[in-house]
Amino acid sequence: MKKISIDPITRLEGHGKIDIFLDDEGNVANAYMVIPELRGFEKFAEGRPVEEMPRITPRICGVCPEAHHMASAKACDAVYHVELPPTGKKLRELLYSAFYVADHSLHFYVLAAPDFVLGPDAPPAERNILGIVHKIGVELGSKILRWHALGMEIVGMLGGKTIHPVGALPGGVSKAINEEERAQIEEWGHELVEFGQFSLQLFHDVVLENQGYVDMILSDPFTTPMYYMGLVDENNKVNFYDGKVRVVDPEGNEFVKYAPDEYLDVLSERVEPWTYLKFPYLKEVGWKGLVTGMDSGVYQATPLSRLNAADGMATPQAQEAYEQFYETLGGKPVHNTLATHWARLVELLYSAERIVELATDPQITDPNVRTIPTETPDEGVGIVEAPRGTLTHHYITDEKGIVQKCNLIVGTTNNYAPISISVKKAAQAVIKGGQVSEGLLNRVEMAFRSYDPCMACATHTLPGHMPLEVRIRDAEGNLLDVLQKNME
Amino acid sequence: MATLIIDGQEVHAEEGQTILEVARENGIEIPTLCSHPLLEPYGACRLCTVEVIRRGRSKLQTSCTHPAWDGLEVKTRSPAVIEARKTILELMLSRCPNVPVIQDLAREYGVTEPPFPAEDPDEKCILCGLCVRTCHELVKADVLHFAESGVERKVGPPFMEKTRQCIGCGACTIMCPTGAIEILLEDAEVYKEKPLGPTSAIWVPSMQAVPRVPVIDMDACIRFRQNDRTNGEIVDACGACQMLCEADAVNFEQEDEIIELDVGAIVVATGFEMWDPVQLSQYSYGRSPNIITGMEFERLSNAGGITGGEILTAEGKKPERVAIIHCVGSRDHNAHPYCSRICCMYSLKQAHLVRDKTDAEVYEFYMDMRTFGKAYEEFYERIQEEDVTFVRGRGAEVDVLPDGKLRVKGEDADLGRMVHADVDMVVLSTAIEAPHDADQVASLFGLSRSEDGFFAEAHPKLRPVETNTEGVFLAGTAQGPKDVPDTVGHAGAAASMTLALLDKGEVTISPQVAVVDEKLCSACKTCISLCPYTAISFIEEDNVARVNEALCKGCGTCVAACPAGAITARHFTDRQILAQIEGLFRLPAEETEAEAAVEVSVAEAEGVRS
Amino acid sequence: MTDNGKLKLGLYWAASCGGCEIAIVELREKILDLDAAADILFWPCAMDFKYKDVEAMPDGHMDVVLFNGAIRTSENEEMAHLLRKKSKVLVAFGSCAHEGCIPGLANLYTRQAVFERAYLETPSTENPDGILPQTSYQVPEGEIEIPYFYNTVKTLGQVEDVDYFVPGCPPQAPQIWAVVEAILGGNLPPKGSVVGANEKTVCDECKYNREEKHVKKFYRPHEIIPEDRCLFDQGIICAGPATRGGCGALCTNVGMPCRGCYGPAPNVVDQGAALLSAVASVVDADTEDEAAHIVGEIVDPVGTFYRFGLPASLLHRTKLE
Amino acid sequence: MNGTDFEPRIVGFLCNWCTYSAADTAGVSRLEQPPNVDIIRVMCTGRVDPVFVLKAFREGADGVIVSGCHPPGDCHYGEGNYKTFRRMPLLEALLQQYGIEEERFHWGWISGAEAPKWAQLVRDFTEQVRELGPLNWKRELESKED
Repeated sequence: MKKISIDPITRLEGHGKIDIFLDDEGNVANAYMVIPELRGFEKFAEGRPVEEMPRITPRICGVCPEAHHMASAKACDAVYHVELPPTGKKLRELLYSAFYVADHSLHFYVLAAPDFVLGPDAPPAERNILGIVHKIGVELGSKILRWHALGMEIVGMLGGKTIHPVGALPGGVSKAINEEERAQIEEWGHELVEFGQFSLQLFHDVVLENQGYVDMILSDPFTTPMYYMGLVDENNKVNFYDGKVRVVDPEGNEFVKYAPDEYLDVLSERVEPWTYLKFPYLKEVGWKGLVTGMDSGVYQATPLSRLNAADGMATPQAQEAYEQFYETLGGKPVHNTLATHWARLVELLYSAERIVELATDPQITDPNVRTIPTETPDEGVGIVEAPRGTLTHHYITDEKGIVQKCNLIVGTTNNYAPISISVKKAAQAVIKGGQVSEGLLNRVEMAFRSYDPCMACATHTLPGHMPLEVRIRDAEGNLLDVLQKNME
Repeated sequence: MATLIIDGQEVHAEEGQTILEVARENGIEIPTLCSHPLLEPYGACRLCTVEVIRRGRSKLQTSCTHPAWDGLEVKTRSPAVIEARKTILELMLSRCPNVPVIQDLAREYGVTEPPFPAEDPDEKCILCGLCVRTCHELVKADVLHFAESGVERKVGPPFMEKTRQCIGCGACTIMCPTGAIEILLEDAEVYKEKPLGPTSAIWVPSMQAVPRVPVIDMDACIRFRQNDRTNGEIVDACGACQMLCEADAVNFEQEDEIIELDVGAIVVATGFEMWDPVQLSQYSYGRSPNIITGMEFERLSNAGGITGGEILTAEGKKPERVAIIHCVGSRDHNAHPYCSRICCMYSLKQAHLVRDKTDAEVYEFYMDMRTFGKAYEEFYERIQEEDVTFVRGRGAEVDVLPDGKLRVKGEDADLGRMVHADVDMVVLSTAIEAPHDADQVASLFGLSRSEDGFFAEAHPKLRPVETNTEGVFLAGTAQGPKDVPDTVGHAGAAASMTLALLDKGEVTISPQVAVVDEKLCSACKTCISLCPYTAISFIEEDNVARVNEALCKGCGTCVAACPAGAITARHFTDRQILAQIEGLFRLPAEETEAEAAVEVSVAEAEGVRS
Repeated sequence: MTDNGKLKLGLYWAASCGGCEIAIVELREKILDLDAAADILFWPCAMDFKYKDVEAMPDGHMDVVLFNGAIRTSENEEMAHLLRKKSKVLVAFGSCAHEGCIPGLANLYTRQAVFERAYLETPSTENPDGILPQTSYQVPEGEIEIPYFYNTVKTLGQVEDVDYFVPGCPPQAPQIWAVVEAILGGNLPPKGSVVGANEKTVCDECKYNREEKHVKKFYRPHEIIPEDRCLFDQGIICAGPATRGGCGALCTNVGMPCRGCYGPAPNVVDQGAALLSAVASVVDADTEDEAAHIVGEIVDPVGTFYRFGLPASLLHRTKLE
Repeated sequence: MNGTDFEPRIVGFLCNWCTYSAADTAGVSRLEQPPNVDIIRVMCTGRVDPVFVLKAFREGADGVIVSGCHPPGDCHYGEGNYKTFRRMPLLEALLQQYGIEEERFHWGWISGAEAPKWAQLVRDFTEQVRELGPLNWKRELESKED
């Protein structure tokens, strides 16, 4: 029996390692995606004033702090039973849409694109955002950086800080916007719509035009049917900020649709001794281990699953892209993991369009953006759709609004099981007879990179690292060979 | 200026003077009952009748009403005059046979028996109307009037009934020549004479005081009472004292006033208060007028007191036995634990006074005789020789016996048994204590007070007149019980400290002040409102807070509050204090004997000061 | 410097949320200048370099390592020691490495309490057998190790010798760039200094007008809609006065009180104590009862005054039994 | 370590004008008091920055005393002690959240005239802390932090 550790898994926000065990023939016996940390936000949230949670929980993840900020603020609204002024709600969604543009572009260009633009086998030293810039040229590169920046600018304008914003609190937001700011946002919004289209075009040119990639996307190792989760509005269109959570089964039929405060009826989490991260699953279907399909409660919550779980997009251009997406990949639901990148870009376009919609809403400059809570606080659940999956915050407070209990089911956590499964499939596909190469291992990484897993989020952990090496041992555990991941 | 002749003597008169006035000025006696210098002449009693000769024609006239014209000749004792007065007195005596004044006068004029039988032998009023004029002109109460006419004529309030108009000032009783009016002490607010207190509305609190200035008791004074009663309608009632004062020193407008002074130093000499012996019921103070405090005894034996310095009991008799009890309220854990330091000596002096002014036996109940001052012990010995009986032991209790005598009980430590003495007068040598409002004075001047309640000096041995507040000094009993010599010495010291301070013309401030590091001050303005001395001001142009070192007293409150760590307390910096704490724990834990610990904290503290 | 004269730079995250990494991305177009000026030898978040490469480096090989994240596990600490060895200048980058940050609030509890909450109590957890993660576990195919989870979150400075501290959660881009320029220009302050921040506090950068403070009642942020003046003056607890400036007062800019992520002012030993003292000092009460009542309304003192600095505070954590 | 052989280490922050002089008088008057309290003199309790108290506990104190002049009026600086009674209750709440028993922290007023009261406080507080046993923050941190 041999063990391979891929660690650190790079270009993922947060931290994980993969232990691959080879049998005597050198084929993959099993692969474990190990999350080596935990932070215990759920514990130290206890005793904190609940209105501070929107400022505390973003530190779960600096990549998607806005998601935690919003989920937390919504949970606070529920705790205080307070109704937001319409403009307060719209400003939150505006901030959130801007964040989506920034975050999706970040993931696509900084984390995912190197695998496609530069190729999985490109030298590691170049396989990064800077490499991309070098390849596509500084001018275009800085243009992309600017687009990403615009999203962040809007977040900063509304939330104070671009990373870990502070503007949302129980009952609304702290700051209204004036006409000048509105106009600025609208202008940028149009630019970002253009960016969305550009990115889809880029994906089309670089990936879909490249048969090798298309084959890889459609290949079996990267195809895993399972349950799909996503937040939808009253018309079952994709929504990130508000609505109900919809789950469809591997055949695409609605399995359940639940309101935030019903999440405990639908979800359970599984603890394994070899990792700090828990595995959520659909209670009703049950935990059958790390397997997928109709009978396994394993589901995913990703851009792909959101598209699968919805009936379409709420904005025209995104709707077009949505339809083209399913045309190309042969109808709903799509099970191809790598298609998630494409789905992400469809969402990016939607978010950009949504920015323009909200920026042109006549109510958006209304100064009334906050309701002072008057009800006695007790319990509340807040759900938003984080870029990396459905995000649930659940607080129970005393009558002074001090958190007594806190439960969090965080974006990537939803995808822990699918990621593990994808990783195992990929490993089994690419590692044969103990033959391991850096390129192969990078393909294994690609299997989960498409989920854009954010382990910072997932484990509410603070990541760390172990030596990366592939240790090949015999059945007695004697070291036969040591391979470095990035061998030249 | 008129010139006239009275009884053959040439006299001069001012314009508007009456013959009576001129005669009196020149020592010529003319009897009268109804005239009073404060009131208009009225000529009611007619006793002042004289013979007035003008242009050769002679006439009998009342001298109190007749102007002293130029060229008049007046005879005050001519046969005609004597005859007239005799007749008048016969009639008076017939009306008021039992009034001493009238009896004396009548006798003088040879009238021994009233010619007519008296209708009412108790009649005293001669209807002179002096009271009516007093009530009208002076008191302005207009209570008394003449009623009826002819033989029925009489004086009294309207319908002879009680009236609220009467303020019970008693002026009429004082004026009435025949004592015909008496005041009935019902609900009228009569001015009651205090046992050892003032005897009239204007009085001299201390006859030996220099200057010996009288004061007006506004609650008793007719003028002020009328003013209050009528809400200022009658403002000029009475004023007798003013009219009579030749120095024209009486000023009814005088009032307390607040005077503001800018000073460079303050001497607090607020003195002491006598402790009230009512608080210890065993001494029965207040249950008999003959149980008095040392202070009251002083008043009693004061030449200016109501007894003119005679030592008398409330019954007005010389006491036969007097007891003096020491340490009443002093050296007593039910009152003041401290020694009042003056009682022993004044008790001895009072014993001496009693022996000197009466031949009463004196019993001194004392615990210890504290005769610490110069020549005090000698005085003590002298008193012992004046065969005063000294009982060593606290006077435990005073009982008021049914016959009004007083029984003092106490333990005689020398005999080792309880003793008692029945006496006519008990003098309680009561404690002195800090004034009741000492706390307000303390916070006003930032003084602290010692356990006994008196103000605390900066150092019990080395700085006895200074306080912890710069420029504020203590003098006398404000700092603690003292006798006169000590007080004078203490006050002298305070005065010279003050002069030393003022003379320098500048003050040395302590170096323990707060300073703002303006590089770090971020204008949060947290400190501004914290300074009790408003030493921190915010400098808008530089956008920083700044400490005025002359005003800063170095308490360090702002330092502890400054969230930016921008304020430092010189000589008490955070670094120094944190270093002290670390220093404490650098010691091996077992070495926590007092010495070690103290050494360290002292050493560290020294480090801080140097 | 490398032979091409470029600075040899390493970026690493220990126990952090990743925000500091994104903050680097927030350099935006400047990241290209950074690329031009420095060779990034190690940046797990964005680049495929491995621990092995670091281990292979000669000691002091990297000119500068920007280390973000706190020390939560044995593994974090190992990395701290390794990177100290391999770098000439080790920089504690961001609030976590600087003073422990919000995850440091875990120091209010113990490892045991955290585990029980996360793996046993939480209502969505289905764990009848009471399974807890093991640092070493035998799966059928072999052994899997995960790092040891400490009782206490520590700062980088508490486990390694640190040259410079860059505060902020996260450090703001202009400040990061200022630090980078300082590094490139080689004009760095004395060792142990805080860089990329101001001497003055947040108030100095805050847009609001401040007056003398007399607070009769403290409000929690959601309880009132503040007027357009100093929030602290209005009774909303704001850490601005006790917090190093440099962030640009971004939170108060949108009407939310500062929570202190830039850490204590230069001369302040303990940020929480300084803030507590200031807050209590301006209470407008002249009797003990009134004062006790007013400050009694303040909930969660530790969580409020040490929101970002509990591990770096004098006491580090709550009492351990 | 049990009550008998455990000698508490207590740090007292005393105001110069009231409690420090009371402690001075207590010493001069030879009033009986255990040697467990180490005194640090400050001009006014208003100078007592909460950080001093935290530092004392951090360095190993088993108990801390802050004592000054009686409010109102006694304070040499008028209202220095007002700041103390505004700060200390909040500090008390903080310490309790840290898990430091309230019996380990005493703050109050002893005037210069109350030397016996000081001696009594030292006796009582020392016993009270002895009952609780050692706190010894520094050692606990080093030994149990991991």
